[in-house]
Amino acid sequence: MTYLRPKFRHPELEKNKLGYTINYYEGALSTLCAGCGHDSISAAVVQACYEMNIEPHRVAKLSGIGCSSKTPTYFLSNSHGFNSVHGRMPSVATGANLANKELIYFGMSGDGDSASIGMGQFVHAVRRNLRMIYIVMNNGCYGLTKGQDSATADKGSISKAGSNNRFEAIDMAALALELGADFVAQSFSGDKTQLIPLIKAAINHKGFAFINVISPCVTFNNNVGSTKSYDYVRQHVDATATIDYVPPAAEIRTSYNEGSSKRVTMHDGSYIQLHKLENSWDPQSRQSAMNAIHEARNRNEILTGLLYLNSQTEDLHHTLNTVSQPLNTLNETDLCPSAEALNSINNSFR
Amino acid sequence: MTYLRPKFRHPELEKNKLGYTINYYEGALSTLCAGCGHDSISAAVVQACYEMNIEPHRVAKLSGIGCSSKTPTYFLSNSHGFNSVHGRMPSVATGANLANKELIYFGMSGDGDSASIGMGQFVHAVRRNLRMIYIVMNNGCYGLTKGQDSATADKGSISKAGSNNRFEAIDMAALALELGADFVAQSFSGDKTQLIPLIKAAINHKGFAFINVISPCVTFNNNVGSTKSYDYVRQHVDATATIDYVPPAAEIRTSYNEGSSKRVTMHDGSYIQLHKLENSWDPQSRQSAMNAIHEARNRNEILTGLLYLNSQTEDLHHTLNTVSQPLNTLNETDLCPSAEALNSINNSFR
Amino acid sequence: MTETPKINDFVIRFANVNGTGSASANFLFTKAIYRMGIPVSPKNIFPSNIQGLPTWYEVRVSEKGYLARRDGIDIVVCVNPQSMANDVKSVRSGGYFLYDNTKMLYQQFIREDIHYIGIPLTKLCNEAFTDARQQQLFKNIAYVGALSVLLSIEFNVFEDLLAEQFKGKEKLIPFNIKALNLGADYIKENYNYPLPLRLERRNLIGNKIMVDGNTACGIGAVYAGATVVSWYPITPSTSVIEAFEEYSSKLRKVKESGENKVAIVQAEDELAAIGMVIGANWNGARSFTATSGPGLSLMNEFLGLAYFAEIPAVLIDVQRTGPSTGMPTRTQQSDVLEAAYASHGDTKHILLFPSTPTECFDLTAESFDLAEQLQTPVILLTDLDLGMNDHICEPFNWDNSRKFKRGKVLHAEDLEKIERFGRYLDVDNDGITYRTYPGTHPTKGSYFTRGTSRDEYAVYTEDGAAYERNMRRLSKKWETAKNMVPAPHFYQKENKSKFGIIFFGTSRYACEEAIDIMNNQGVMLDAMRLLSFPFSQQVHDFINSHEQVFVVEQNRDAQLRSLMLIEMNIVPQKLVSILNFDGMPLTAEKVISEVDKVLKKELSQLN
Amino acid sequence: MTETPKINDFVIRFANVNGTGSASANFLFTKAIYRMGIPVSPKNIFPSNIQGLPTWYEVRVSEKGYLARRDGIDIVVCVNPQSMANDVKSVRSGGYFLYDNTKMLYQQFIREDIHYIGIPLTKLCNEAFTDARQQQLFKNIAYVGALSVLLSIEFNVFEDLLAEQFKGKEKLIPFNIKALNLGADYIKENYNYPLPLRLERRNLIGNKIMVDGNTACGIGAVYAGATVVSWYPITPSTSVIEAFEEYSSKLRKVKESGENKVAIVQAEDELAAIGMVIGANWNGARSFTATSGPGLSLMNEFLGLAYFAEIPAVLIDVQRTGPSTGMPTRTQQSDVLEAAYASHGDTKHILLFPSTPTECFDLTAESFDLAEQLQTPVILLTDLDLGMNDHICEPFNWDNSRKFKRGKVLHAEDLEKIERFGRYLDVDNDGITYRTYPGTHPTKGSYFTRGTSRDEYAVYTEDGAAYERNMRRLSKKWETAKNMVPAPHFYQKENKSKFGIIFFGTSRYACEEAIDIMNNQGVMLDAMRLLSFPFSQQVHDFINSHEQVFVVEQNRDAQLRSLMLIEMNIVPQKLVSILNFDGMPLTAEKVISEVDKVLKKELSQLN
Ligand SMILES: Cc1ncc(C[n+]2csc(CCOP(=O)(O)OP(=O)(O)O)c2C)c(N)n1
Ligand SMILES: Cc1ncc(C[n+]2csc(CCOP(=O)(O)OP(=O)(O)O)c2C)c(N)n1
Ligand code: SF4
Ligand code: SF4
Ligand SMILES: [Mg+2]
Ligand SMILES: [Mg+2]
Repeated sequence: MTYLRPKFRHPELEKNKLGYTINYYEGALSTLCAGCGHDSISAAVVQACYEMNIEPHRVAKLSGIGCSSKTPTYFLSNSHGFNSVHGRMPSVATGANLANKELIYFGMSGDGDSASIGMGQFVHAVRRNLRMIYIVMNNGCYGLTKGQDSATADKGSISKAGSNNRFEAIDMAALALELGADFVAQSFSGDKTQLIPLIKAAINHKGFAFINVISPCVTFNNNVGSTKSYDYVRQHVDATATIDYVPPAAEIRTSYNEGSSKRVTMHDGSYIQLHKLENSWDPQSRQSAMNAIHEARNRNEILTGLLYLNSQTEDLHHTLNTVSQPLNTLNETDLCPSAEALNSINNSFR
Repeated sequence: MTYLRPKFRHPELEKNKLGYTINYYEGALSTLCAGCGHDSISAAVVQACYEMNIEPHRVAKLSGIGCSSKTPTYFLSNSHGFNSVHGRMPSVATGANLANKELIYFGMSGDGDSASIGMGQFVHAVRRNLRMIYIVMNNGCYGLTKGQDSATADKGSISKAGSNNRFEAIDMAALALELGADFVAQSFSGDKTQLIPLIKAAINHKGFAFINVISPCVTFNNNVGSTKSYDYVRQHVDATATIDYVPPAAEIRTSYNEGSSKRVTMHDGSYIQLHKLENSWDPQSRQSAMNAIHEARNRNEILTGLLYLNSQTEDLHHTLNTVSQPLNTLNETDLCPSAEALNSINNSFR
Repeated sequence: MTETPKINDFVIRFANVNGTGSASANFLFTKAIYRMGIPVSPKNIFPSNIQGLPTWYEVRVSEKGYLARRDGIDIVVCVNPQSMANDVKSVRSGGYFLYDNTKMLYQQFIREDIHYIGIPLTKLCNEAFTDARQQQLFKNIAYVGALSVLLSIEFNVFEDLLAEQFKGKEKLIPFNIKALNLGADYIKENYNYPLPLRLERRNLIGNKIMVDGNTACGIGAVYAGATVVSWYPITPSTSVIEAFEEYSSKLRKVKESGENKVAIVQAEDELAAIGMVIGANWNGARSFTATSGPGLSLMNEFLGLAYFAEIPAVLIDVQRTGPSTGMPTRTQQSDVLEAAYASHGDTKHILLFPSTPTECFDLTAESFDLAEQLQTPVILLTDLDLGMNDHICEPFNWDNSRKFKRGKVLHAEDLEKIERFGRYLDVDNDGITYRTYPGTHPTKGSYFTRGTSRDEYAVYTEDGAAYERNMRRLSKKWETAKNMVPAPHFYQKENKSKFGIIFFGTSRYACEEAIDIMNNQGVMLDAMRLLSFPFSQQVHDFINSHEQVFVVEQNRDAQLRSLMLIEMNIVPQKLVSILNFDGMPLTAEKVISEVDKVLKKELSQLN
Repeated sequence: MTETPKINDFVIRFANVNGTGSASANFLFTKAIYRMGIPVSPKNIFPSNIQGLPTWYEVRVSEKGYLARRDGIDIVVCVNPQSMANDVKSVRSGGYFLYDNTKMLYQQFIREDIHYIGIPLTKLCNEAFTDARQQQLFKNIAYVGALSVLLSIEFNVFEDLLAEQFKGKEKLIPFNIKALNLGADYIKENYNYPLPLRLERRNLIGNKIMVDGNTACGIGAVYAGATVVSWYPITPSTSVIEAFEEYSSKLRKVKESGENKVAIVQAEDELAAIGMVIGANWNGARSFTATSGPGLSLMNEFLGLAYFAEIPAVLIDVQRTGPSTGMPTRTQQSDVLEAAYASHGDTKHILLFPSTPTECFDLTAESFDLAEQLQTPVILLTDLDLGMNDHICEPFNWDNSRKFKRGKVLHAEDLEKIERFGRYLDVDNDGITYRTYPGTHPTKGSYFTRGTSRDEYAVYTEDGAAYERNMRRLSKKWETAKNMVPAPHFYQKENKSKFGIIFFGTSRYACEEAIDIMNNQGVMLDAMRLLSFPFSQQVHDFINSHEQVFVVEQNRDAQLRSLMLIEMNIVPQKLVSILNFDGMPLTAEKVISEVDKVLKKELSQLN
């Protein structure tokens, strides 16, 4: 990291529709290692929010513990952030979301945070279809505790210390699919052109939007033999398609070759334009997505891009049938039954 | 339950190869509700162990908390049992197994115990390929705490209290498959002819053997509208095949119609004979098993029988390359380096 | 049956099998006594299983209004052959044993010193009803009918109760009446009645209600405006949430749309439950969870986060017999120490100790105010006895003008006026700082919440001095809390003894009775009932002004006394423990005998 | 530079950036001093991040053998511009500031009252080395070279150390020598040397070793015969397991086959880690885990199970600054209360308090004996300072004839002789009962382990009397434990003062120094260092025989004192707390000034 923030800003930075320049979306200076994949993901979040014209204070950023979980400090400094405890961000996010359905919730997690200690909470956040963007910064190791293998480390991957991981990896994207997630994507911190539209689509998704991002740990897991190193990932990425997120009522900016292109429309008329599609993969079929992941895995490839999207999703508030007003805005008048009602309750106990 | 055990035993009960009659394999009298599916599973365990000629004291029975987790008390009274804490049986079993690789480990759990509070430990026991028989007695509810929906309750299933479950169910068998389990089966407590051979094969499997058994809760989830009631399950069961477990060097007792029959050989020459196979399902292909489960799910059917078996499995002791002797039998001589070795350690710190 | 009659003063125990429908019959019995204006107090002693095991329902009737459990059972009604051997033993000498004599009593169950009242319940019901379920069910109603004659319960009270119970299903009433009569008539025909132990209408109840503590907590949370609730099932706390859910669905549904002004989530475990509560409170919604011992243990890490990051949270811990799974269906007050200091590092939590359903209601409501004002977890410690048994208590009371005390929260307008918002800046010098809800203001008021150390502006720091300042401020907040938590209840205007007695929660019933009895015997004790932790100056003063103070608790390790020693620097010899920890609610006899021991010793030292 | 020389007595602080390879250079510096026979004690003050933030390494050199941290830094070596402003301030008046003057020092960093020693480290290394990594790395070695001249470190000591360090990679040695010389030569050419603060060879080390406590714990567990180890990474406990793994792989591999006589599993979290430990111990293998605060919190439920079901377990808690995530890379002794009473219900756990790496080794080994003999969890409470910093201490010692004490275990032969095995039958009247391992005997000795209550024969029961008997037996076992846990260490044969001082763990270093200094000033304190909880009679006696006792701890809430009040019924006014809780190791100055306050008050009261 560099500890002096470059003061100089180009005076003519472009403003978005809200009149904010991109630096309005930044956070505190990162204290992660120079080159850490996680910083690129933070940058992608900044870019996506800026381009989506989001009011930063209408965002809440939640995380667990780990290098990845530190990232909320490094973007959107006008948002409230909550760096909770290791592996338990999903429950904190659930409570927060139930309290106020109107904010945008970013959950930033690591593979240790979500696939080990947080596995139970991850599974149940998916099951509840909590509306949030859930990003796992997947580096196959425990960065902050100095490089132990995580549960997403591939079998046979060599750590910096030279040891050979002997356990099967947990495939977070496949798991989310199996558990019924309606938005599942996979990406690579080194591929901003793919990551930014995915984040935008995730923000717009009306339920649990999961993005598993391979994000190399330059300090502990970027060595030869590691299957989560920059070089390895770059060589083994296999994109389902290239992707564009097109907001509602925006004009179509590109025209695509019909044969290999597909449009997935979201609930509000925005859509995801996919082109150069993988053969025999249908982003709107869960089964096809699962098969595609498994087949890629068998080929030793990492399938990236949008894997599955069901825009007919129904989130937790829908399931619980809560009122449209955020619960945290209800006051005594809304919530407190009268003394008279209490008297009739008393009577029922006589 | 009946609180007086019938004292009368038929004097000519058949003895197994060890010279034990089946009552030698029983446990304390069950205190579960009369008709509870869990009792049938205990009975199947008794039968399987008896027929497999297992020494009861070479079995360890572990569980969490719940009606299902009480069952270890009700079979094999000559085995050590451990009724631990809710949802954490997998870790206790892992420690126990590491201490002594020579015992047979039964882990008895419930859907609350494994799919909610125990989800994290379940996932990681699968991932480590701990050698054990792991049975989830799946009744879609929390029996012992009086009938709340569990995470395996199907969406739309109606509880006794009349409420309609609004969450997607977690499919434990599909999950185990996705996580890489090498022995995955599904059964119904009401189907002993299927369950007993599955338990036998599971006992013989050299790694994590998972059996998800639909086991109706007669008290809280056996009503009309419940998808875990006896009636519903009986009507919606779709067996992959009928199944026979044939121990090593045993003679083949039946001859099967070639076309619809398949033999899956286990590590020691024993085999599982499957007949009346489902179309397009290969018990030795994970992908095929997953597709079969998903397709059955789409048809609102519960696929039972052996779903997937990979007999080339390597369990946790293999991964850790432990000595062949059980670790709990090693003594000072085996374990304690000498005072001289300590001196040279001291020297390394000078 | 030559005893002189004893009016409105006995203990009766019903020995049933669980899952056989005895609960509603037993409740009918108790409610009838309540309706006759007589103080009555039932205790359910049930197994940790669902069906087929012995379960007991013990009812004490007390003209004097003593509502504690009492040893020495006067009447046993036994319809469970499984437990009959022990049930026969449990009758006090001279007492009554009512049983189903359809089958003959085993010879070994015959005692010389008790009275036997056999009723052929099975036979009567088999003859009177055809449906097998009814034959089973109405045996219970039949013995209630028998008791109505034996104990002089007014029959029309039953009629009223049944009419209320079966509103909408009126056709069930005649069956019940018939069953009552089966028992009643049999007694009339075969025995002298009423018994010397019997009931007489009184007017001792006033406007009091009969309800369990968990229901009261649930209603309290509705009134307090809890909107986000997450929980994981565990006995004996489950019914807190069930009650909250029931009353929410009655009182918090938008009529037109059916939408809920509340979100209730069954969590995957207790870690998730408290995590959701913390997330919701952080985001400005009132939120709580309920659990019992094992759940509390699992919440340790999160409770430490809430303490240190200063997030309100309300946790209702309905205590049961520990340690570990212990006896999940028995009562105890043994989570006190764990709750007070839950989590690693230097942590302390606010505790509230309700003793009646009325206090469950009041203190639950208050706990939300305290949690938000103090920005810290508040743990309500109730227990199985209070939570799951019915108690006669004052009716619930609510002032329509009451406002939620939401504590120090800055809104957009407030932030506009501030130069720089310091989340952990002790502006008012009381240790309590100002917070903002997420989403309040575009450029002001955002901050980062974390379990790591930070400075006054919520900026991460590893500076030892900043860390220490923050920890000292938290101690100051603790001092502030002492004057905010509910004050102890004193039983005397002025102290009149050198002996004091301190108790809390459900020990109240036995202690009040013991004090009363001792008073009548000329032994004076000044009494203080604690409602909260930390301890205020009043608590110090009470202890300081007595030579010897009894501390009554329902645990083995004198956990409340431990808190007193730690927090108040009390000379330990001053505090004499009275401990009850076998899982059964405390009795006055136990308290009296323990006090006696000390007094006798003192007397003998004087001689 | 006119100060009179001060030999072997200074504090030097290195201000680096983490992740830049300074650690090995700094260690080289410390080790050289150790090799010169001079007591030296380093402290690593590092951030909770991986790369790019300020990190400090503070070394105290003390002829007198004072190994505590000391305030007042004599020399700062600053190669981190990030922290330079504060680093300049941290030098004591008259001290030295060594820095890289490749770039000119900012004007605002110039103080009148300290000495500046500029060395163009970057320039020198850029000229001398071509590889960028080397240019960066050898700056650190170069300043060590400069210090060797300034402080008179014998150059051949470095040569020896480098030869050992690079055994097998000898071609790296010349680069290092070259770098050392770069610094050394620059000083020789440009400055007067040596400084008045300097080193002189001594023979004060004897056969002592220099090692960190976590490594010692790891080796101790190897010697104790631990075979199943499960853990979850967390600072500062991780290196306990790393050490165990390293020495296991050296000493526990079957040569021929490469098979392991040990199973080490990285668990998915701390709940699983302690669960595995419990499962393994239940099954007769010695098993342990290591964690820090948050992990301890997560283990609460399982610790209660192990207490109640009576399963041995060893847990090494390397304490860090709490609460919550707190300051994960700072030290504290603040898990004492949580560890002692972890879990809901009435629970108590054995604690051990090592103060040196030697004791880490010894007490780790002993913890397995105690856990198995007492059939209960034993928690070793060490801390970050002890665990992660190097300490000079007695060498490890092992008696080849030592046997593992496996406690009361019945084997097949024993069972044959017994009529009926009662798992929880107190045969020996010491509260400790006999257990069997699973798989022992075909028909005898099997039993059911559970967290629910049971009778003496391990049969489930909800009988209050059986429950109470069992709980009282556990209390008896606790009494038995008092005579089995390691005795306190006394610093005097006979008490000679009315003042006593009690301390434990790493407070030892500062306390011993403080006592020594006060002694020299004529203030006598009797001292006792605790090694364990529960407290034995000796601890009572020590306190009873003094009027006033200081209790030194590194936490805010006086947690050890709390245990004393609870467990020993001590008059609280007797125990005066000395608390240090800013995350930095305690200093003797702090102890002395706190003691002084009390003594002054006492004096003033006399006047
Ligand atoms: C309860 C608990 N256990 C352990 C830790 C220590 N810890 C901090 S971060 C971390 C792992 C981080 O790994 P990951 O989530 O993959 O994040 P990364 O640093 O790799 O981005 C661990 C184990 C903790 N903070 N809390
Ligand atoms: C930590 C903890 N939380 C909650 C409980 C209460 N509890 C006991 S059993 C159970 C659920 C049992 O459900 P399941 O595992 O499906 O078993 P079943 O009774 O349905 O067979 C719960 C929540 C507990 N014992 N421990
Ligand atoms: S240690 Fe790895 S994950 Fe952590 S900041 Fe450095 S590169 Fe990123
Ligand atoms: S409650 Fe349900 S699961 Fe439990 S014993 Fe009864 S039938 Fe079985
Ligand atoms: Mg990671
Ligand atoms: Mg269940």
